[in-house]
Amino acid sequence: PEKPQGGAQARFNPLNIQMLSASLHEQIFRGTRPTYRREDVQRSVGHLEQHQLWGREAALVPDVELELPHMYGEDIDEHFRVLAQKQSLPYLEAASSLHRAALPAMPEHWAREEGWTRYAPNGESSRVDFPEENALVFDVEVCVAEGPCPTLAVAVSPAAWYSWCSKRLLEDRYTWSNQLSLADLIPLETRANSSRPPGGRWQERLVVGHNVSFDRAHIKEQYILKGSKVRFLDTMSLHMAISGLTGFQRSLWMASRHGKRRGLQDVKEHIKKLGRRSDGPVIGSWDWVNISSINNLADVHELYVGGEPLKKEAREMFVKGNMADIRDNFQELMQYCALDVLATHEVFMHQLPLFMERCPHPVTLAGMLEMGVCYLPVNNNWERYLEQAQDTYEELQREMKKSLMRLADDACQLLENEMYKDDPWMWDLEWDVQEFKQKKVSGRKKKDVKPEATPAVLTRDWDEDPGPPTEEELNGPDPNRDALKRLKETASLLPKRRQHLPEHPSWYRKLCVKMTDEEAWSPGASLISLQMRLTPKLMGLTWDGFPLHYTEKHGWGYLVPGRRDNLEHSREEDEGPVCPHRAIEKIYRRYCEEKGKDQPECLDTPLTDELMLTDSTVWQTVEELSRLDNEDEIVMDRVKKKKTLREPELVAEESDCPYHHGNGPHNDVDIAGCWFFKLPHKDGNENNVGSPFSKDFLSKMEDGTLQAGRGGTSATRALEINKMISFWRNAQKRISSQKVIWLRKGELPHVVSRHPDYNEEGQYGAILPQVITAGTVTRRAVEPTWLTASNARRDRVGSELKAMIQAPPGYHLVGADVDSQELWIAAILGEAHFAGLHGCTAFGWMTLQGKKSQGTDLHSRTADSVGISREHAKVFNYGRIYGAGQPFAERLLMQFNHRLTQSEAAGKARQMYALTKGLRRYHLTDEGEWLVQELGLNVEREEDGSVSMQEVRRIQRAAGQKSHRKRWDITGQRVWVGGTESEMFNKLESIAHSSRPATPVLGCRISRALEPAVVKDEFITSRVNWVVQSSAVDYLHLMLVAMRWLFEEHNIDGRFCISIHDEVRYLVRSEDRYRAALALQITNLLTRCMFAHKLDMKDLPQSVAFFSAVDIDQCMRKEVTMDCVTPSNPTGVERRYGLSQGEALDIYQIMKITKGSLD
Amino acid sequence: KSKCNANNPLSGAALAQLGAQRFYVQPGERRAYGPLGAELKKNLLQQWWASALGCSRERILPIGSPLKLANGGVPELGGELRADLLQGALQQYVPSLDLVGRRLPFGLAESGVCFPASEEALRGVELRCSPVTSAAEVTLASLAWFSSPRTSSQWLDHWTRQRMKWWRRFASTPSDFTSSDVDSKDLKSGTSHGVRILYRFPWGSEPLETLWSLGDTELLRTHQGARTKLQCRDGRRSVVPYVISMSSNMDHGLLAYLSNSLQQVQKVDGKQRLHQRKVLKLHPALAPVKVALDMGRGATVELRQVCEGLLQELQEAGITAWPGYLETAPQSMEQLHTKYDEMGVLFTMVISESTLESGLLHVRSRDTTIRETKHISEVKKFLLKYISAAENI
Amino acid sequence: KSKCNANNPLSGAALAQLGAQRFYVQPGERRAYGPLGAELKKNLLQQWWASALGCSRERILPIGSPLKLANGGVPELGGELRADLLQGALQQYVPSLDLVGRRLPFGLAESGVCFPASEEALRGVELRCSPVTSAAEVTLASLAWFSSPRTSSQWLDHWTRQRMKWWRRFASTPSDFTSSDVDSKDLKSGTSHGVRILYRFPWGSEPLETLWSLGDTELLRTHQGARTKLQCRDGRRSVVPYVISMSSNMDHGLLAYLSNSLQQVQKVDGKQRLHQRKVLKLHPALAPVKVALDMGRGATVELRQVCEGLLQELQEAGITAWPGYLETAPQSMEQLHTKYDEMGVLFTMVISESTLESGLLHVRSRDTTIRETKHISEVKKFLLKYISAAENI
Repeated sequence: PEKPQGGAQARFNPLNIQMLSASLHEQIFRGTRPTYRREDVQRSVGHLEQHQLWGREAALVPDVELELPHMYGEDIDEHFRVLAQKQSLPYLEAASSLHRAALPAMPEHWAREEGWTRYAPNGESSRVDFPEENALVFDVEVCVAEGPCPTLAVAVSPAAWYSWCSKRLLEDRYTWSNQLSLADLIPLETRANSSRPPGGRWQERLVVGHNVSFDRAHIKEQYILKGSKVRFLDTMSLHMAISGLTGFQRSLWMASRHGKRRGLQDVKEHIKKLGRRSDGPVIGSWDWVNISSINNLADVHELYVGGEPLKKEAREMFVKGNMADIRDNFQELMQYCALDVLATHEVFMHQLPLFMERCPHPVTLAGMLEMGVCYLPVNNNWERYLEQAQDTYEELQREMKKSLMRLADDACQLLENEMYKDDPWMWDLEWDVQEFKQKKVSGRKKKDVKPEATPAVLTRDWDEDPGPPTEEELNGPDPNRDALKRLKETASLLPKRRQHLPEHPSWYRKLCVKMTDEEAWSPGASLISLQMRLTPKLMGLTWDGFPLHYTEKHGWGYLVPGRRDNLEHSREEDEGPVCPHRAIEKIYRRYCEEKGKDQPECLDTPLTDELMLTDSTVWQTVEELSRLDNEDEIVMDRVKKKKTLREPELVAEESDCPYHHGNGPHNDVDIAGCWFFKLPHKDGNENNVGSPFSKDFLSKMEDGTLQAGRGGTSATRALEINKMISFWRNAQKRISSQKVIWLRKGELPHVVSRHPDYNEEGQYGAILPQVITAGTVTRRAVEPTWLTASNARRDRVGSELKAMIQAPPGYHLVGADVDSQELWIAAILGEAHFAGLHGCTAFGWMTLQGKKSQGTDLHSRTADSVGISREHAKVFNYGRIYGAGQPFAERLLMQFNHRLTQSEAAGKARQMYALTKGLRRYHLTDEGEWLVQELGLNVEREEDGSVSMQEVRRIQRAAGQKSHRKRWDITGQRVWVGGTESEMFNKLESIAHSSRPATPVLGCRISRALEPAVVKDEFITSRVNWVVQSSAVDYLHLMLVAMRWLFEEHNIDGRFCISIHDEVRYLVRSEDRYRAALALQITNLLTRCMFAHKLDMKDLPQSVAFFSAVDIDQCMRKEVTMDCVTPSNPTGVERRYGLSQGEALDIYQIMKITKGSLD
Repeated sequence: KSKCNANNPLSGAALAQLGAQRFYVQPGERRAYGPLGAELKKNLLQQWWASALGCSRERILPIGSPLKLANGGVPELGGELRADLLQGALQQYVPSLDLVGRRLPFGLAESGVCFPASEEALRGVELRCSPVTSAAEVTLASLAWFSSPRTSSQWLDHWTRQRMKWWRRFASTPSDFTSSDVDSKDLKSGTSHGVRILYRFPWGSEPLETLWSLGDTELLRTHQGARTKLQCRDGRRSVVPYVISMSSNMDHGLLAYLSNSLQQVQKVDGKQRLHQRKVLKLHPALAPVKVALDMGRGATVELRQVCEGLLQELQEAGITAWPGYLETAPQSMEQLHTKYDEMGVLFTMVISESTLESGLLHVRSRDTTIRETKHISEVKKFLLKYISAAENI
Repeated sequence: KSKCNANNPLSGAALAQLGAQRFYVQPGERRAYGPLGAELKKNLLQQWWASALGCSRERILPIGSPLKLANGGVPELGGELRADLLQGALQQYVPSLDLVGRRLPFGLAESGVCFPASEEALRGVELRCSPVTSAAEVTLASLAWFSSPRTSSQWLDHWTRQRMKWWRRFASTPSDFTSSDVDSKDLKSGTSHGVRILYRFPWGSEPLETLWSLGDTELLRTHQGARTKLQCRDGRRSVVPYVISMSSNMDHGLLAYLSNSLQQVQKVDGKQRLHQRKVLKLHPALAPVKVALDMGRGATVELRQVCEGLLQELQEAGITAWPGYLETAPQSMEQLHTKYDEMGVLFTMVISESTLESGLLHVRSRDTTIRETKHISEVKKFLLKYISAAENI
């Protein structure tokens, strides 16, 4: 094939992939020329030809000529080592001072003094502005009932103990401001009323704590935009890196640790939640339990330190008590806090050497330190946003409830003449009513009660104008009032305990608040919600024209009329309500008339929300979905066999519906004249549907499969609203409890307060997201609000969240997403494994060169091969790379199109997997080879000597015939063959199965709890995922270190803001923003080169060298042009918040603006 | 055998017919309200004032300006009838400044009859519902909001949301109330932005309220450009405020709620006859009659005394009650319920012979059609609670 | 050291001046009300309606008729502006008959702006209080009462008594409200009897309300003598009812109460200087502002939060509160009290630094000038009780 024409200087590798420009290559790889072995190239070309990828045109891009800053060391790895060591040196020194220290004795009595008190080892205490030493172990306690203000804190340094008390703890007042200011927080570097350190120099200090990001959020200087050099080390994150557990392991750990009862319950629930069968994978090896623990301080302490368990009872006082309780137990609670500090120190002593050993590359520590100082700038728009989102939410919620209440009211009319008996939905509700009860009127009383006849008016003509009342009538006793008053005395006959809505149907009664509950009372069926079982019935929901019906055993389904075999027999019993099957027939007939014929099948129904691929959160979704798969396909095989055995038995003897096919009929549901079919479930039809309003059915509502037969538009509207408010309902509490600290003018940098856009009336402040820097077993960061926030969506209340992070005047947010980060990492690992060339595997080639326009990118390929849309294909692809197996694909296919049969879906899934992941083949063990020899079998083998499953079975059969009892162990290593991704999976599995799994780039070892020695063959999916995800964390750490270096080296005025997995954001002074953008591009280049270098591929394709765009923006959003229109922000951020569009610049634009210079 | 077609689109004529039949509007009259209509409008205006003065966090002052605008201060009997309430508010801006200490933002509220210019009247004000057509006079409720130019557009958003919320609060199907931006080509000069709140009538959408962002143009014009006397403080600066003007048409609002709350239910009775039940499901706060008192057969004098006693008790508590017992022509319960449902009466209470013995009476709910038994000593409390709680839904 | 000269006769000019200064009327404007005046008028009208609909034992229905009377049913933009509300009521008599089942007596009530003919305007409507003089438009509240001819004169007596009672109910010195029969020579043809309710202003008596006994003349005229359609039952007979028309001038009423409640107290301070303290002792039900909230010195942000929270709580409960804490210009307590007393504010509450600690605040009464200490959690309940109890005095 011809080389693409174009730039004369452009470099290509033997597979015609454009590489870095010569000058960049020279600067980074220092003259190391990549070498290619002929057979590797040939193998690659062969492989690409097999997948129709060889010889495709690829567009040439201009070279980037850039003079990089001076780099350290012999190679790029050394360069990064030097940077990271320089950056973390002072903190490492502080850490080791803590590590070396024998702590001073803990004080016996704590001072009730506002602010900091220092307890010298000689027993003297004195008030200080803040702790003096550069290394601290630190813990903050907050009285939850009194808001987010810190209450007390304890710290210890190698030289002294310290305690801190808040003003609110010491002073009792009726009200406190609910707006926090810096003065309410704990100072670690500055005096009261000052936002600069004494002497003006910020010092490098280290604070150690367990889940230290919580403590950090209460430290004064951390909210100041610029200055502090304090860094944080989190013993929880260190623990995760050393001995962390996966989510599933955590439940198992609890089960084995916390007695049988509670723990096992948790596991069962967990398994149920994941849709696992309880007869699914059996955990064979439990050794890991003893070398790990869940994350709380007490358990972590027990794991690393042991001895007397920590007492955590006092904690309750902070959670449930009020300030008075804390005052009353002051000494005890101080002591408790101090003991936590002590325990944290002990844990840290044990963790530090372990961590350094298991994560040996200095970049890992430096990256984690940087990750620990996230900073999200906000302004008064934050409060506007909260208010508007909540307001919109409440309004929609109210509207939804109103329409449901109305449906309930309307249904009451069926009580008349027992019309409910003929209603296809309402017939089986509880229609019984209570009679109104009153005490018996005794004979004599009756007389008393009856008013004496008033003779004067006995003979009145009611049609006559009586004239005005006389003066006496006006001023004397009013006979009408008297009559009423006498009658009211009969109230004594009322029972003391009043009935709750007698004379109303039972089901309605349950939806109403009791009158006795004065405060909460509200008229009508105000307790109704969408989730209730009667709601679908009130709406008269139908599925393809059949009325919905609920059964305890099978959950939601629908009734299909026409059954005759149970008509007689159910009449006899005559217990409970009888199904009005004639009415059901009638509505189905009407449905058929309206529809005419069957509707054409369309494969691509709209995607359910959670599967829309809009951003990186899809990883999470897919991860959750793929967990539904079993850990290993072998197990899956077993399950499948069982299932296929069961099915034919079921159908044989029972009555079947001749005209409708679906999930059923389930004839154990005996409803006269009707078959019962279950609604399909996304996790497989054996699962019950708990609510037809779950998000999985939204697409079915939209395409009319699921329809409301009553209440007209209000039912549909209720569903629409439910969709709109789902995000805010789940997130509201977390979002509105974000702690914002507003800064006074003097506390802001001059750049901000002297900027022409600075608004005197405005508010400027920050949120410190409480990020656990390594919160998962893959060392990815965890934080519940910002790291999982999705992007703004038109139909989601409050989803404009991210855009509310807004740079103050004079600053910009500069950031970028790493393009296809995890795909590229997976691909380059596969390439290194296969032939050591960029683009040598089909998967790798598609990642680097694939074009949507030519149908050669990964997603288009999958879409074409299975005949689905590209959007759907994306879901499959990500899922697969995450380790999701064929059953996942099958289920997903059926979810996208519920008219697809199981076998059709299975066929498509098989086809897709054969093409991508490939087929399983096996290498024979020595025993196997010996058997083949002995039996003289002629076995079909691949080039690499592997054999197929069929061949393995053949050998087993043959061996079985010869030797009856013996079980032969004939298969050894398993490999994937023939698919576009086979090599990649083989590489990932080989790392996962190696005796010491470690990330290929920074050499971070897997958690002790996942090492093969202790888990044997369990948790394979988790381990395979770990390789890619943990490498992505390495990628992030490398970027953070490189950025810090470039900012310092070139005086770029900015700070780290947040990183969301494959995305980093910096807060940069506006005039430096383009230089910061260039720094980001260089960072990406160096990081990718570091990956290639460590995988022994001393070159990098030009197409991945730079971010496709660096965003320079006033706020945080996915695209700089997004207006973030949502129901709570209907006019968009530009009009409402005055945020104009940002800039998204590629490397060429940045080069043009900066002339390629960082200075 | 019963089918509910809630909110069956209803023709304008049917609405008008029902309105006339049930004493909401007077047949053949131009913008004349019958007793129920007058009460409904009163309730609506009262809610408007409550939202403007009571429930809003903002500083809003009521004003009262003359219907005839002075043409130059000479208090003659002539002068033009006002087309809207904005001019009055702009004129009273200056004397109000002292009251608010020249601090922004604040608002001036007023309601009253206006005579929109015919051009204005034709632009959407026209309703195709015959008896109230071509009204040259309308009752408007208007708020003029003065804020710093800096925050004016935020305030427009705020008020749009608040006003939408207010309209929807009393609706059966809130989504029939919508808002839309006014096309920039339809804006008068000086007006930077406009929003209309519309109601989807059976015959199409009609505006109920307009919000205009007027900048300072109108204010300056009204005061002949005398900037200094108009200035307010905004932080350290002095500014001429920007004006947002909101104007709700209460007559249209009344019709919108009548239309919105009319529910038609098809019902097949035991004898397979099709009935159309019409229910005016007006919000409890708006319903002009909260309860109807009727009388069963029996000792007339005594029953009547009890009825009158109860009526008085309810009316003194501010619960509008309908003295159905005064009606001497015999009517079946079925007929009574049909009538009261169409009038939007929340509850029907029947005092019968047995009430005289036990104090118990039947209370039938408009919304559920269920007949409940209650003790006569408790109905007042129940109704008060019902109405006040319903306002908060 | 203080001396009370209660009800020191006050000149019209002084009244006008005070009215303008304290935001009751707008200076120099024809019949334009400032915020306090608008609120006072609203309260007055509300009391009128409460007495008509809520507290009366009689059957009275509200109506709403157009300002421009149709001249023959042609809905043109022209037409004459109504001089009073009687015509509307007479026109709506017929459609209302159905509603009341043709039973007498009953009444139709309405309030609204009218444009009395100049002849009418000159006869007593003229007030010598300059800023509100020569108003061509007035707000009237009117009741048309239809009764059997047999009982009509009894009803006139009844209503005269009731209306006098109503006017006096809110007065500081009830004896300033008087009634007098209209000279028979002043009666229009068909009118058999007339009564005026007058208020003794500092410059002389002026009518606030007139009651006319109209017989059936006007009713017949309005309906072109179509007797049959006008007939009602009176026992077994059919009769054309007699009409009594009552019409209250709310603008005059407002002035009367302002005048009636203005008290001047002479006070000698410590330095032997003579002060004139003016207090507007408006009835609690009428007072446009029930309570003023002010702020002491101290942590401004927190104090303000408490003030705003309390303001909202009170306003939601329907208690009009004055956000005095918004005023940033420094004022002494003395100055504040002078201002609030002249505004007729019932109570002044001061939230201070010590409120933040203990929840206690000072409540100063307009009438006693005594400063009481109350807990913040109890002020709402206290005020509600105070106002509702005062209505029954």
